Amino acid sequence: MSRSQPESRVLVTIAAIGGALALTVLLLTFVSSTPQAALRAFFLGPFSNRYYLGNMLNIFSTLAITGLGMAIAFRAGVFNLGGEGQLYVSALTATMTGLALASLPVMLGLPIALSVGILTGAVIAGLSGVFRYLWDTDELITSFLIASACIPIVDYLIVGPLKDQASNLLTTERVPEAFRLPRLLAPSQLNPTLIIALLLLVVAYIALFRTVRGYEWRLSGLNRQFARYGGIHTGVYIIVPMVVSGALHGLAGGLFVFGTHYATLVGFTAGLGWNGIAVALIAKRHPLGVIPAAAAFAYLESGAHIAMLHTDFTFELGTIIRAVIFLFVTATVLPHSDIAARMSGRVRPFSRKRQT
Amino acid sequence: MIYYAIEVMAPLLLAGLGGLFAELAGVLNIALEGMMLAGAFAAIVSASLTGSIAAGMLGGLIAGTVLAYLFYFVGIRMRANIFIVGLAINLLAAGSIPFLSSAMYGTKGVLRLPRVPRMPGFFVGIETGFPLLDQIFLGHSFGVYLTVPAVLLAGLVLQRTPFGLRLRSTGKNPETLRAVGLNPDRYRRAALLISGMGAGLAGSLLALRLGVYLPNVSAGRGWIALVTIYLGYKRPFGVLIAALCFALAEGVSVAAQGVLQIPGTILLGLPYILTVLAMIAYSAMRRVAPSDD
Amino acid sequence: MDLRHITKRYPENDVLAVRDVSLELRSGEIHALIGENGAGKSTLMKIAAGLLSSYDGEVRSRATDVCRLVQQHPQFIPHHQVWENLFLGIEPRTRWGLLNQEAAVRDFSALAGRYAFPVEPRMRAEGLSAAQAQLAAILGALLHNPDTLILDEPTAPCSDHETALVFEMMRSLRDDGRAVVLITHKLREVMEVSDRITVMRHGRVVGSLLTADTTPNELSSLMIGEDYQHSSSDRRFGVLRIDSGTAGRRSPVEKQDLETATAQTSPPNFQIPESRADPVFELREVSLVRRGRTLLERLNLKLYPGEILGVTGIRENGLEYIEDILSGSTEPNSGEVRIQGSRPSRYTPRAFRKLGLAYIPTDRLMRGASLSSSVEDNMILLDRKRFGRAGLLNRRASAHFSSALQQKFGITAVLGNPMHTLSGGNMQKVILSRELSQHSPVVVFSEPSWGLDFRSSERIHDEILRLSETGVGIILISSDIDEILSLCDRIVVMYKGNFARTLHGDERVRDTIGELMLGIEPEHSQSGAPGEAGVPQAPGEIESKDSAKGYGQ
Amino acid sequence: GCAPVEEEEAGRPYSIAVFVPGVVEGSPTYEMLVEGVRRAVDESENAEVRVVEGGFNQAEWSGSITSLAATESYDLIVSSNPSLPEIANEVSQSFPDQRFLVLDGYWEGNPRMRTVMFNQREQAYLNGYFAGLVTTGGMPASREARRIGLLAGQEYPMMNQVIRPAFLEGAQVVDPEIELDFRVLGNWFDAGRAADLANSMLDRGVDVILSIAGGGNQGVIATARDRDAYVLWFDSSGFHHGPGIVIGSSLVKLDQAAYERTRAAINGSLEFGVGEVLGVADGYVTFDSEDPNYTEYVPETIRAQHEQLMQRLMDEPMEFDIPGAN
Ligand SMILES: Nc1ncnc2c1ncn2[C@@H]1O[C@H](COP(=O)(O)OP(=O)(O)OP(=O)(O)O)[C@@H](O)[C@H]1O
Ligand SMILES: Nc1ncnc2c1ncn2[C@@H]1O[C@H](COP(=O)(O)OP(=O)(O)OP(=O)(O)O)[C@@H](O)[C@H]1O
Ligand SMILES: [Mg+2]
Ligand SMILES: [Mg+2]
Repeated sequence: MSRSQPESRVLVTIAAIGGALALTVLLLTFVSSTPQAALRAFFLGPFSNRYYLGNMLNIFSTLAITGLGMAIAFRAGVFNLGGEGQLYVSALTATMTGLALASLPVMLGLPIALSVGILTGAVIAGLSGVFRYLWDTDELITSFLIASACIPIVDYLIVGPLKDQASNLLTTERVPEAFRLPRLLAPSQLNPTLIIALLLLVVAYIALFRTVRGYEWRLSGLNRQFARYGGIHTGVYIIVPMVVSGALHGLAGGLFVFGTHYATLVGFTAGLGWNGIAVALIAKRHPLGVIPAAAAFAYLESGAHIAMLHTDFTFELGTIIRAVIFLFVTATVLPHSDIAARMSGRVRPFSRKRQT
Repeated sequence: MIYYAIEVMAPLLLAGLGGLFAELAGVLNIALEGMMLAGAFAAIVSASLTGSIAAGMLGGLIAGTVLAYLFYFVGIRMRANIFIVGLAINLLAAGSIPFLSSAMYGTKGVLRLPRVPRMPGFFVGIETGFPLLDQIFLGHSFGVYLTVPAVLLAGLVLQRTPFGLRLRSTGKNPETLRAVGLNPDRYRRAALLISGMGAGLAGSLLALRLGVYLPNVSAGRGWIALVTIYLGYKRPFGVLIAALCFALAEGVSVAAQGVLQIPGTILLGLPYILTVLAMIAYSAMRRVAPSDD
Repeated sequence: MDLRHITKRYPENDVLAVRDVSLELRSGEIHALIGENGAGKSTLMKIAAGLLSSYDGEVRSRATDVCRLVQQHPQFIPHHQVWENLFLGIEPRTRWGLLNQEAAVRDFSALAGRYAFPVEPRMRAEGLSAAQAQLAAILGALLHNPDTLILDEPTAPCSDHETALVFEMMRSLRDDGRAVVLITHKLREVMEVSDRITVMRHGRVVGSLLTADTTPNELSSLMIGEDYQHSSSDRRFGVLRIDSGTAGRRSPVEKQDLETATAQTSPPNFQIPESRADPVFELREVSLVRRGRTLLERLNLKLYPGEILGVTGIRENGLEYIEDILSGSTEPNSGEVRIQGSRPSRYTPRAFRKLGLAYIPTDRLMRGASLSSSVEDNMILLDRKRFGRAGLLNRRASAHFSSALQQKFGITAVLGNPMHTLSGGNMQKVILSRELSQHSPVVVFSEPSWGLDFRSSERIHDEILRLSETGVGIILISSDIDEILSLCDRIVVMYKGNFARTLHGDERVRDTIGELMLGIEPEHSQSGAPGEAGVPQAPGEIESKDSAKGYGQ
Repeated sequence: GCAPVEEEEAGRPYSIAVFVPGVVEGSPTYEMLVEGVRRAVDESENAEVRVVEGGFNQAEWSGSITSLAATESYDLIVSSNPSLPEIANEVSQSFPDQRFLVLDGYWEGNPRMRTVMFNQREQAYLNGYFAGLVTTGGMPASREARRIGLLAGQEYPMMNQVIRPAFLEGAQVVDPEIELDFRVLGNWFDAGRAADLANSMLDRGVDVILSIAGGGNQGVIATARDRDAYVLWFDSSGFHHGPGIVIGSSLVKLDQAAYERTRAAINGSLEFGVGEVLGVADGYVTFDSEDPNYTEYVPETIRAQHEQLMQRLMDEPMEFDIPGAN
C-alpha cells in the first residue's frame, strides 16, 4: 500500500494486463483454427446473454466469499490453507441438514441448514487455530492436512451411505424445492448469494478498518508481539480469524448448495478454495479489493468455459491463459508486500514462542 | 510394506529437499507440484529419445529447473506475489504439458513411448547376511539410493558451506546480506533452481518407475513434499523423517485397504490424519519438555 | 572520506533529512556527530557508508577504503549464531571450500579478546542482550577491517563499563590511523572521547569544532539553536554532582502547559491511590527458570505510590528478565506479582494493564511499535477502546487525540505515515506519549532515554518526576547510572539474577553502584534492606565467560 | 455471440454435438464414442459434428449441456455416461425440441432421448471367470492363493453394485473358494499409488488384477511387470500396454453402437424414447480373443474354457439390474 506514485502504478497495471491479453490473443491465433470465434467467445462470451452473464456473476459470488475468507485470515496474520476441504464438508453437512429438516418451514429450515454449514467450516478451521494456540503447531500446515483428510471422507459418504440412490451421478439427494434460493437471472444459476457476498464484503471492510476489534485484528496480523504488549488478547486473534475464515468457507459451501447445485456432488468444489487464496492475494488482502479480483477470476473462468463449449478452444488453453495472466498481473501490480514476504519466508515479525 | 514405503518416500524426499532450499531462502515454493509434473514428462520424452534412464532423469531435472527459473524471474526479479506465481507455474505445467504432448505425439493421454527403458533394481543379488534388512533396503530403483546422498549433501551444503549460510540468512533477513554487499536475489535464485532440480528429479522418478507419462501423475505429491518441509522442521534430516512418516502412513492406508473392512475411500484420508496427529504430538511434547522456553 | 553537498529526501514522507551537508572524515581522528532526534545524523552516515542510493551530492573516498557503519539498532538473525551473523560475506573457508567454523570462532574471539568485549561467538543471536548485540555488531564491523568506522549511537544500550570498552576500542583504532565517527546524544561522552565535533540541526551542519575548544554548553546551544538552560536534574552533567549523594529528586521544570494538555487529551483511566502506605506494586519471591537455568531468584520488591524505584545492573545480569516479569510478558516459575494489591488473572501484559500498569519497553522496534502501521495507529493502541462507539472506531476523535499527543511531546512525524519512517528518537516519543496518556498508577520505564537527544530525555525525566509527584509509582529499569542516580529514591542493583543490594539515601553513590553491578561487594556499607536484596554470590568479573554464558541464552 | 448461421432449409446439414463428460484422450470409452460418431458423420453426405469436452466436474455437466441445447443449433447431442440420461432429461424439460442419444446409460420414456446400455454384469463376469482360471493355476505365474484383485478408480454405483459382485461371481464359477481383494485408488490418475496398491495386493497372494482405474492402470502394469503378475483390462483392448502382462480384455463395442445409432439418427430412422440393453448375445459385449498377444500368452486350455463361457452367455444372457435406472 505504498503511497508513492499511484499514477505510475496504475499505468504499470494497465500495461501488464495489456501484455497478458496480447499474449492470450497471440496464443489463440496460433492454436485455434477459428481464432476469431474463439477470441470472441472467450472475451465477449460472458456478456453475450443473460445466461452466461448470470453464471459468471454466480461464480463471482462464491469466489468473493471464499476470497474474503482468506483475506480476512491473512489480515490477522494467520493462514488457512484448507478452504477447499472446509467448503466441501460444509456443503455436505448443510445439504444433509436441509434434507433432514425438509418438513420445517423454509424460513426456519434454511437458516438452520446454512448455520450448520457455517458451523462445520468454523469448527474445521478453528481446530487449526486452537492447535496453534495450544501447541504452537503451524496452522498453515494443519489446516491443509485436516482439510485433505476430510475430502476422502466426504467422497466416501457421498458415494456410499449418503448417495442419492435414484441418481447415477455421484451426488447426495437434492434439497427440497422450497429450500432452494430463487434464481435471479433464470435460467442462469445466479441467486441471492451475490447479494450476500457483496454485503459481506462491505461489512468485512467496515469491521476490519472502522472498528476497534478490526484495529486489534489487523494489529495482531502486523506485529503480534506489539499487539500483545498493548494488551490485546492475541490468542483470540489466532483462533477467531481461523474460525471466521472457516465460517465464511462454510457459508460459501452452504450457499453453493442451496443457491447453485441443490445437492453436494463429488468434487464439485473444483478448486474454489484454492482460487480463494489467489483472489485474496490479488486483492492485496483487502475486502474491497476482493471485488475486482474475484470478478476478474470469474470472467476468465466463464470466458474459457464458453469458448470451450462453442469453439475448438481447449481446457489446457484455458489453463495456460490463466497462468499467463497470473504471471503478468501479479508481477507488477502487487508491491513486494509484507504478506508476500511472509507467505514466502513465513517470516513472522514477532516471536511465536511467547504467546498467551 | 517398509520396502514400498521407501520407494514412495524417494520422490517426496527429493522434492522436499529441493523445496527446503527455497524455503530456507525465504521463498515458499508451491510450484513443486508443477515442477514434478514437468520433470515426469521431460523424463519420459528424453528417455525415449536416448533410450537411457540417466538421460531421462537429466531431462526431468532440466525441466524442473527451467520452470524454477521462470519462477525466479517473475516471482523474485519482477517482485510478483510468490504464492500466485507458484499457482501460475502449476497451471502452466498442467496446461502446457498436454499441449506439447499432443503436438509432439498426438495424444494428451497416457504417453507410452518406445525405447523407454525399465528402471532397474539396484543391489539385487547382494546378501548382507541379514535377510530382513536385505528385503527392506536392497533391490530398490536407482532413485531411492539417490536420496541418502541427497540428504547428506543438502545437510552439508546448508550447514557447512558459505553458500548455505548465505542462503539461510537470505530467508531469515535479506537485509543482512545487503548490508554486507551481497545480493539476496542471487541466493533466492540458486535456491529456487535447486528446488526445481529436486522436484524435476522427483518427477522423473515417478514417471520412470512406471515407464510412461500420465496426466496428473504427480497427484498432489508436490504439496505433500511441501508439508514434509514444515513437518521436518526445515532440516534435511527432518525432511527425511517426515517423508518417511508420510510414506509409512500411506503404506498403512494402502495395506489397510486389503485387511480392514473399512471402505477404501475413507482410508485415503488416513495419511493426513496421522500426519496431523504426529505434528501435534511433537509440538505438544516440545512444549512440555523443560528445555523449551 | 569526503562528503560533498549531500542532500537526501525521503520520498515516502517527503522529509528533507539532509540538506546540502559537506563533511570531511579524517583518518586518525574520532569525529563526533551530534544533533537532536531527527537531525539527519543516521541518514547522513548511511549515505557515507553507501547504504542509501538515491541522494544528491558526492561521496569521495579512496577506492580501496573500507567504510563500515554499525547501525543505530543493529539487527541480527535471531536463530543464527553470532559468528554466523557476523561472518556473512567474509566466511573463512577450509581447503574444501567448506565453512571454517573454527577459524571464524578463533578470529572472532581474538578480536573480542583484544577489546575485551564479552561476546560469545557460538551463542545464538537471540540470546544476546542489547548491549552485547551492540558490541557484537561493532565486532562484526571490525572484522571487515574498516578504514572508516561509523558507530551510530553505540553506547545507548551500554553501561558505563561497556561504554568504556567501546571508547577504548575507538581510541585504539584512531591511534591505528583510522577514521572513527561516533553518533551519540551523550555530551559527556563526546567531550570525553572525540577529537572533533560536528553538530547537525534540521538536516544541516550548524557547526564543526575541535573538542578541545568547546564546552558542553556551547554544543547544546548549537544543537538546539538557542541558549539553553539546563535544568538542575540534568544528569549528563552529573559529573558536577556525582558525589553529592543526597542528590535525589529535583524540582521539575514548570510544565504547566503540558499538564493541562494531558488533562485535555484523556480523562484519567485509573484512580491514583490516596493512601501512600500500601505498595502499588509488589514482587513476592519471584523466580524465573528457563532451560534449567535460574535467571531470577526469589526476588522481593515493594513499590509505594509516588516513589521512583531504580533497577540497574548490567543487562545480562537479569535486567531484561526483570523487565519481562514486571510487565507481565513472562510468567514467573514461582512467586507472585501484585499490582495495587491484586493478583493479575494471568501473566500477560493485558492482565497487568487492566490492573493499572503502564510500560515502556526496551525493544522499541518489535515490542513497542508496529512499524508498518501508521503513527496514529501506534498512538491509539492503549486508548483504542475509548475511540469505539458501538464498536466503530471514531477516527476523528483518535486523530484529535494523536495530534494532541504529538504536540505535547514534540514528535516530528506525519501521523498518517508508517511508523518506520520516524527517526529513532521520535519513535520512542510516540511510545512514551502513548503510555503516559494512560494515567496508570504504576509505570515501568525500561531504558526510557536510549537514543533520545538530551532535550527529549530531559523532558522524559521531568515527566517521570512529575508523575511521581502526582502519586504514581515508578519503576525505572536502566543501565545508565547517571539516569538512575538523578531520578530515583531507591535503587536496587542486580547481579546474577539477584537484587544485590538496595541503596537508600547517601548510599546512592556512583562508585558503589558500579561495583555492585560488577558483583564486587563494596566495603564501606553493608546495610541492604533485609528481605529485599539477595546477597551477591561469588564476586566475579563480568567479562568472564561464565557470566556471559550463564545469563545470555 | 454464437448465434448459428441460418442456411436455407434444404442444405442445412444434420448437426451433432458430442458431449464428452471428461476428456477424450486417455479414455478408451470416450475415444470409441467420438470415433463411432465421426465415422457415421463422415459416411453421410450432409452432417457435421462438434466434440465438446465437459471436464471432470460432474456438477458442471448440466450447465454445459444446457448451453449446448440453448444454442438450438444441434439436431442431436450424443454423450456417454450412466449419469447423463438424468441430466439430459432435465435439460430436455427446458429445451423440449432437443434430441439426445446417450450411450452407457439407461432411460425409458423420454420421447426425445434414446439410450444404449451395455450389460456390464456380463462384462465383469467374463473378466471374473477368466481371472478365476488364471488364479487357479492356468498360467505360468499363477500363485497358490486363490485370490483375485480388482482396483477401482473410485467407488460408484455400477462398480459397487454390478461390476464388483459379477467379477467375483464369475471367478467363483471356477472355484467357489476364490476371494476378491478390492481396492480403491481415490482418483483416476495416481499411477504411483495404483502401483503401491497393486503391490499390496500381490503381497497378499493375488496373481491377477482387473484394473478399472483410468491412468492408474499404468501403475498396476508397472507392478505386474516387476513382480510377474497379470492384469485384466476393461472396456477396450489393453494388450498393447503390456504384452504378456495384460492377458485379457473384455470389450464393449461402444464405437459400433455409437456408429450405428448415429447413422440411424442422421437418416431419421432412430427410434427415441427407448432404452436398450446390449450384451454378449447382441455382440456388443465380448472378450478380445483376436489379439495376437492373447493367443501367444494365454494357454490353449484357458482360451477354450473361456470360449465356452462366451457361448453359454450367448445362449442365456444374464439378468442385469441397472443401478439407478428410472
Ligand atoms: N475480536 C474478538 N472477538 C471475540 N471475542 C473477543 C475478541 N476480542 C476479545 N474477545 C473476548 O471478549 C472478552 C472481552 O474482551 P475485551 O477485549 O472487550 O476486553 P475488555 O474490553 O477489557 O473487557 P473485559 O474487561 O470484560 O475483558 C474477552 O474474554 C476476550 O477474550
Ligand atoms: N526510512 C525512512 N523513511 C522516511 N523517512 C525517514 C527514514 N529514516 C529517517 N527518516 C526521516 O529523516 C529524518 C532524519 O532521520 P535520521 O534517522 O537521520 O535522524 P537522526 O539524526 O539519526 O535521529 P535520531 O537521533 O533520533 O536517531 C527524520 O525526520 C526521519 O523521520
Ligand atoms: Mg539516528
Ligand atoms: Mg492364485
